[in-house]
Amino acid sequence: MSKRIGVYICHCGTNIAGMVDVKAVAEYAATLPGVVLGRDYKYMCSDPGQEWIKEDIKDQKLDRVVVAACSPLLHERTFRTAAARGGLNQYYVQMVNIREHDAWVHTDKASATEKAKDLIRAAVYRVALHKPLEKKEVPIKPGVLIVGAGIAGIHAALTLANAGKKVYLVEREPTIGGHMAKFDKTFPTLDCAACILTPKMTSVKNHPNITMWTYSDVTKVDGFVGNYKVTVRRNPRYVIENLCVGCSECINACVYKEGKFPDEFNLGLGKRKPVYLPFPQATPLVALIDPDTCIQLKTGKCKKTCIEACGDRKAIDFEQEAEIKEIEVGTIILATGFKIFDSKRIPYYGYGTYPGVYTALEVERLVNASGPTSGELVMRNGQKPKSVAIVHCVGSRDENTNKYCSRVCCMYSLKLAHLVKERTGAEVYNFYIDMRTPGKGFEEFYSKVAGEGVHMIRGKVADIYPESPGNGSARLVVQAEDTLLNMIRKVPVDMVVLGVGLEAQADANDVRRLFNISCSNDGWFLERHPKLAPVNTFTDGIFIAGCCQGPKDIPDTVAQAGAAAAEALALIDAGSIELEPNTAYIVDTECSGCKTCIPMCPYTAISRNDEKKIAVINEALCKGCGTCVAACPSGAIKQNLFEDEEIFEEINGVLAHV
Amino acid sequence: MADKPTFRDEIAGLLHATMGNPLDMCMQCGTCSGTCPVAGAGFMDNSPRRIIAMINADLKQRVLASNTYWYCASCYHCTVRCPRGIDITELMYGLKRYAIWNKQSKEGLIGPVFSETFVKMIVRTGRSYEPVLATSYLFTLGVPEMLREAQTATSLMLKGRLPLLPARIKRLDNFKRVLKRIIPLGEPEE
Amino acid sequence: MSEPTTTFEPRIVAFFCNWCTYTAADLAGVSRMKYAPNIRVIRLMCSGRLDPQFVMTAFAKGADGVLIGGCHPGDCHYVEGNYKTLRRATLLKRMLADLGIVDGRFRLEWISASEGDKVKHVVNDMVEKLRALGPLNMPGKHKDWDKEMEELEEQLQAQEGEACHVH
Amino acid sequence: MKKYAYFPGCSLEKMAQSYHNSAIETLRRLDVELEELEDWNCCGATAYFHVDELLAYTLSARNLAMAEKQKLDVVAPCSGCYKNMFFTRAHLQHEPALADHINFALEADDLKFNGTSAVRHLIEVFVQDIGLDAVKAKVTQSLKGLRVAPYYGCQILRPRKDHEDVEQPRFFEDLMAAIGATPVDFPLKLRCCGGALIITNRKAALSLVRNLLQSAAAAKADVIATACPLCQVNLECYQKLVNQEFGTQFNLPVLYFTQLIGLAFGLPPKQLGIGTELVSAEPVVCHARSNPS
Amino acid sequence: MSTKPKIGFYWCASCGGCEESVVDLAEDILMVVGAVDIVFWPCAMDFKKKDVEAMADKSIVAMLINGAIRTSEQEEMAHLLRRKSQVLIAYGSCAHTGGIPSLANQFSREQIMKYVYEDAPTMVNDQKTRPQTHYKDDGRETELPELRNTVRSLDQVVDVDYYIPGCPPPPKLLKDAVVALLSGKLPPKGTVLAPDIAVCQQCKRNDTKPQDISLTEFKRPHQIIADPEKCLLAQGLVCLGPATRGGCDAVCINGNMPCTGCFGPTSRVTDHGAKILSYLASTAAGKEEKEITKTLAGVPDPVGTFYRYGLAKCLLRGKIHATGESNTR
Repeated sequence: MSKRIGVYICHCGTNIAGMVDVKAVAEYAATLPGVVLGRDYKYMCSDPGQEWIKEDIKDQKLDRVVVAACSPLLHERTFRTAAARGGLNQYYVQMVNIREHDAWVHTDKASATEKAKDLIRAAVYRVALHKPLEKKEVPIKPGVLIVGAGIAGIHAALTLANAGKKVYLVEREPTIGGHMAKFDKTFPTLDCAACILTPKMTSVKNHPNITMWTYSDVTKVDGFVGNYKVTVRRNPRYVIENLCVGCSECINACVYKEGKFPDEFNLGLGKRKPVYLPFPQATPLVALIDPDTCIQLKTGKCKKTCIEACGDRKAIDFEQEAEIKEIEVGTIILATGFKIFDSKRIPYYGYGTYPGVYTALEVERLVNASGPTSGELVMRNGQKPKSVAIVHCVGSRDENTNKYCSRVCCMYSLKLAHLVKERTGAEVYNFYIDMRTPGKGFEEFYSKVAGEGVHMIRGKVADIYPESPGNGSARLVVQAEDTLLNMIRKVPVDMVVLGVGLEAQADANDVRRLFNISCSNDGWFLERHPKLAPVNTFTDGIFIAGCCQGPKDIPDTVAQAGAAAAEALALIDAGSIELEPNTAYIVDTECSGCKTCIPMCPYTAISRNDEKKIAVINEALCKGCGTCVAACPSGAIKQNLFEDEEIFEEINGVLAHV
Repeated sequence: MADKPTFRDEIAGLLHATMGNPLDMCMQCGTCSGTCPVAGAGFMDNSPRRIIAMINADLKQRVLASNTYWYCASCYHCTVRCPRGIDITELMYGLKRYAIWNKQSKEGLIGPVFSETFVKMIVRTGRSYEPVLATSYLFTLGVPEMLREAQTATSLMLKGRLPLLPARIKRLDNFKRVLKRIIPLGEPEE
Repeated sequence: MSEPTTTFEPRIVAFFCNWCTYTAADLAGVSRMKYAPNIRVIRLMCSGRLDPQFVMTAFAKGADGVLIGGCHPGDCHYVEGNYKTLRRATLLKRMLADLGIVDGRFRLEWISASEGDKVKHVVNDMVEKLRALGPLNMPGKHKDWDKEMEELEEQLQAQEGEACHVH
Repeated sequence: MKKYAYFPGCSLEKMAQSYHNSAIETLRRLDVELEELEDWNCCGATAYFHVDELLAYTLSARNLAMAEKQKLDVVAPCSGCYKNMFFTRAHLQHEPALADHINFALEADDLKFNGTSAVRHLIEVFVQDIGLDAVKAKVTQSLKGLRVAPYYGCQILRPRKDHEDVEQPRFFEDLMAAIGATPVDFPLKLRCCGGALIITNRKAALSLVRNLLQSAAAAKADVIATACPLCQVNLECYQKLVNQEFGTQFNLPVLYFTQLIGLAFGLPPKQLGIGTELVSAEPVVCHARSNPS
Repeated sequence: MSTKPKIGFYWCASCGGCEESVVDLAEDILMVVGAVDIVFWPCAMDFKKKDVEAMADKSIVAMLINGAIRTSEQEEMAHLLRRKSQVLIAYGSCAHTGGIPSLANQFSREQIMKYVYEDAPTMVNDQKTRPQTHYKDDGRETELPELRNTVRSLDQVVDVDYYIPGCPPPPKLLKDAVVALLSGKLPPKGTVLAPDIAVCQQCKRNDTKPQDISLTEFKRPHQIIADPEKCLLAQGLVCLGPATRGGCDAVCINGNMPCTGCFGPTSRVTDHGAKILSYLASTAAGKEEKEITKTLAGVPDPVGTFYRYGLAKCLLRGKIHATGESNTR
């Protein structure tokens, strides 16, 4: 049946008309098959322009519309709505980009006009085949799941909760707080981490809209944007959470009189008992029992003095078992953080071999008032260091470990330099490759620390070895080329601090698969767009915040957490999300069930129906890339708006006059 | 890009072993120098890092005039530790080769002489023979050193650890023909 | 075929992915970069949608060159569509060469949304190379190939004619 | 009985004959036969590469080609030879054009390189091919209590060959432990002995040797074990010079790991070439005798 | 004179397998012969061109032509038979899509002539004599057909009503076609008389194909002993089943050989080879050009593999020869 197509050419003031002979183009367009009118107008996107389309659809019985103007990325929606207001299905509209792709980039009016004609011809051929389509609407469930309760997770949770949204905050450690809770002071302002973090932790605990599950793992995620079904396993802590008040009686009463086992929170620098509280401000302030070290749990033969001590509270329950929770949420924020680089991977830095070598995080604990030494900087041998070397870029900017810069090490190394000097008055040497202080107040902080007499040596540390082998001296020689003095420096020090870089969590890849998002080669979660969608992922409704996306400092992390929360809010308050209909679909009677398409889909939207022995596409998961369409060997998969025939016709169109 | 190859291109492209050695990736961190036992002991007039910097700055003459590459013991420690994946040891080979070919080594170094003596010997016999090698450096030693060297030599001799006659391979003629096919010009002299 | 190649204006059909290369082309426009007018862009959501049939059609219908533009490896908006494109393009290049469509007529480029200038350079460069290669003109070639059938067809029509007269 | 093509290398002819003998003898006990490469030539050492890389490759390629003729993997006791042959093979396999060029030359000695023979270092043969248990089984005179500083040197491990750990290897320690000795913690075990610098830059080389001796002495080692003739010569023959140069009193025997294994196997020291050292190895020998097992 | 519908068979550039397949009808052929008058079948019975010319136009109800069109004579016969028949059926891959003969479109006629009559190792021809279209000696004169520059499918020469695919077509398809013909229940013109769904649907091994195939190596049938139960593609063999029209009951795969695509594409696919390429490359592993190239090296001859039965129907129709070589190939 013959079509009634209307073609509209926009002058865009002189933007287009200046380089394209719009009149000629309009006249030409009118001669094309199925075209009943070709018009040109100053500004098609203006109200009169849109009105015109609307009227023509009614009066001229147009059943297809082609608008040649600017980029569809700019005004496609505008003209679709215009057509819709005229009573036409909005997908009967095709836009032609004769501004960005033509008028603006060419200098010869004749050929620019030719090009416009070609492009319009293609659009006319194409639009004739267009089918009426409807946008899919998916409702958004109001609940939000936040995975990881470091500063990122905490901030996002509070933002959402304060906006009145229901939040499930899941943390695998026994306490929330993450790495930040381990830090002493924070650069560049030197305010103490605990002082700014613990209040937030408490309000998370007390917030009516937040369900906080610590010592728990997400084990299963089903569904799609707006409708995620999530399974969470709450691991047994053998202490009943709502009965325990964190009084520590059980801990004092434990048959172990002294702490005997390396205490995780202090990175093994201190000792704990089988029953313990991670740290004084732990949230929730609930003891837990470590099944690997508790006599009762290991052998069942213990006096169970803890139970006596707990008395009527009856908070201790050796029978406790893992609890499975199932929740439904509309959006998810991943804030799973990072792990520090394992210094043992650089043997010649002697970590684990020489007791005088520490990681930066260990030193954070050592200088921390609530740390194993109550904030006194003493080494494993009980002495205060008189000289300390701080090694930058440990496990960063190195082909042999991690190629990237970890962003925070220079700053925290300067911070530690300051703290060490402040606490011990020791000589401090910072060995750096490049001093990277890009941030508000960072460079100032650098000068401040330099001003305190910290030695800055520009050179990557090449070797660390005992000063005089054999004779038991604990002193270490730090060897590097001072690239500014250009001489080899061999600096003897009591203590070496390794400025370890940040790495993606060891299980980042499992988490990635669990939530069906993607990772960069280094294991950092991949944002949808590095600039324009930094907290979105390729999976709608799943957002990322903090170091799981890449190394960053606290201010950036908090900012990102806020952004992620806002993105989630936007979806929730919209109540529903519209999905472009450009999804792929399968014609059952044409599918041979060859399964070629299944691995094509990055969103696992395609699966196999085993009775029918054919492939099926879950439209809600399909993002409309069309990769499966191109792959389908028998042409059984098609894509709305990008049907093979439509594209073939477009090709014909641009070449027709050859 | 430049039509005339830079010194860096020349060096990086000189050996099969270092094709595409990423010298331009160097970030001047000094790991190589810090690792190098010889530089560490203060024998090199320019640290390996500086050599790379000079190469990247196209300071050909200053590079060739330096003793650094002749003092490389080829222990490859810098190579395995370089954070930018530069094969520094092979780079040093490249420089040695370049210097020999262009006869541009620093005065009074034993390295070049030794290398050539060594090679000539191999070409002549197919095997190496310590006493001949000695000639390449003995004369450079001071009298006391010369004596010590003599002592070491004699004691080795007494222990039967110094060969009295140079070893030769059996199919020496074939061997020489083989070598000639690699460098047809210039008879390896008898 | 006989026209001097100096005046020859190659015709390039381009398939750009919506998220990177098409946007880059928009950027080139917004920043008023100038490049050769020989290219006609067809928008796909992802370079992974590119069915090699499109390329064959373009050539068969008279394109002198075909350009594919996608996101850089690792940056694909659809995670890894561009890897699939790379796989198909790699094999397609080889097959086209075997069919006498020389390298340079078919080209795959990774152009991110920020690389407007790259669009410009690639297009200009490709136009130059195609000018050197001369026209492909498949439709013309196919016509030439079928000339050999005309003689016979004319004969037959003649006979038809007579046949009609007889009856 | 396992068989290898054996490339002694120039120094084992005389300077390091003891390494040669002890290798042959100990391996025989482990029924491994070393079939000397007929008419092998010098591997080019370090000097060769920078004079002419192609010639250097040709030298090693010739040896490899001969090994291929014997249809055997080739084993080199010298780390330098090992490294040269290993990488010659690697480069030639990786660059067919280069291989063709070299093969054109080898025709003149009707040889052809195909890359079929793998290149092994003598110590790999003990540690990987034979295996520690097999070695342990042959021990008759445990070196119990003998403190050995296992000296890896450079070119066994560097540059990276396969994916082995180039920063903290353990196999030498394990091998020494297998014959009952006590491997000491020897921080400089991977550091350089100066190599050919002993000739071209005597001062530098001696200072490196000094560091090594110091480190070993500090670790209270009775003996340094080496797996390379050049290392052995530098550490041992020049020990006296080190003492003269730096006024030190080192008197630290330096033996080839094969000699120590030989002692543990109860072989007569003479057979292992012990007695040709400039620093007497007598203490080690006595120690070995002192505790029969 | 019988009133049974008249039917004819003719072969052009083909191997004869199609003719065989007619005989493969076995006893069913009696049904056919009983139902129709075979008025033209040079391969089986003695007919001459003039017999056909003598017939009235459109007097043959159905004409089945197999073989590609390679020579002027075949072209002429095609036109003649078209004129004489009501329904013209392209029978078998060669007539349908050009078949193996059309692989010749990779070479110019000159290249072929030169090879066959001069360079071929088995050729002794010092005078470099070439076949002539006219031959004359004392009074006697002969006309020989001319070899065309291009090999064509039947429908590239004359108007075709239906297609029966396959190399050769399975008897079942022929039988169904004849039945349809006799009962007058014919689908729309231009239809390929076989199911419009790919081979995998009929393949017994369908279930054994893993869902996420990513091949790092393509093997060729002689390189492995294929597991007779398992999907051949999963075993690294280039099996074109997914991209090829079904109707063959996957005979080759049941014979433990991969599908080579003789039925041509489904109706939804314009260029069989390009589609095969797309599907095959999609199953290849690798993210860098190097490894991808390495993987795909297992397909040594893309054109020969993807257009084995249909280079004539490739959108490019054959190899384009560099300007300089005569472009009338």
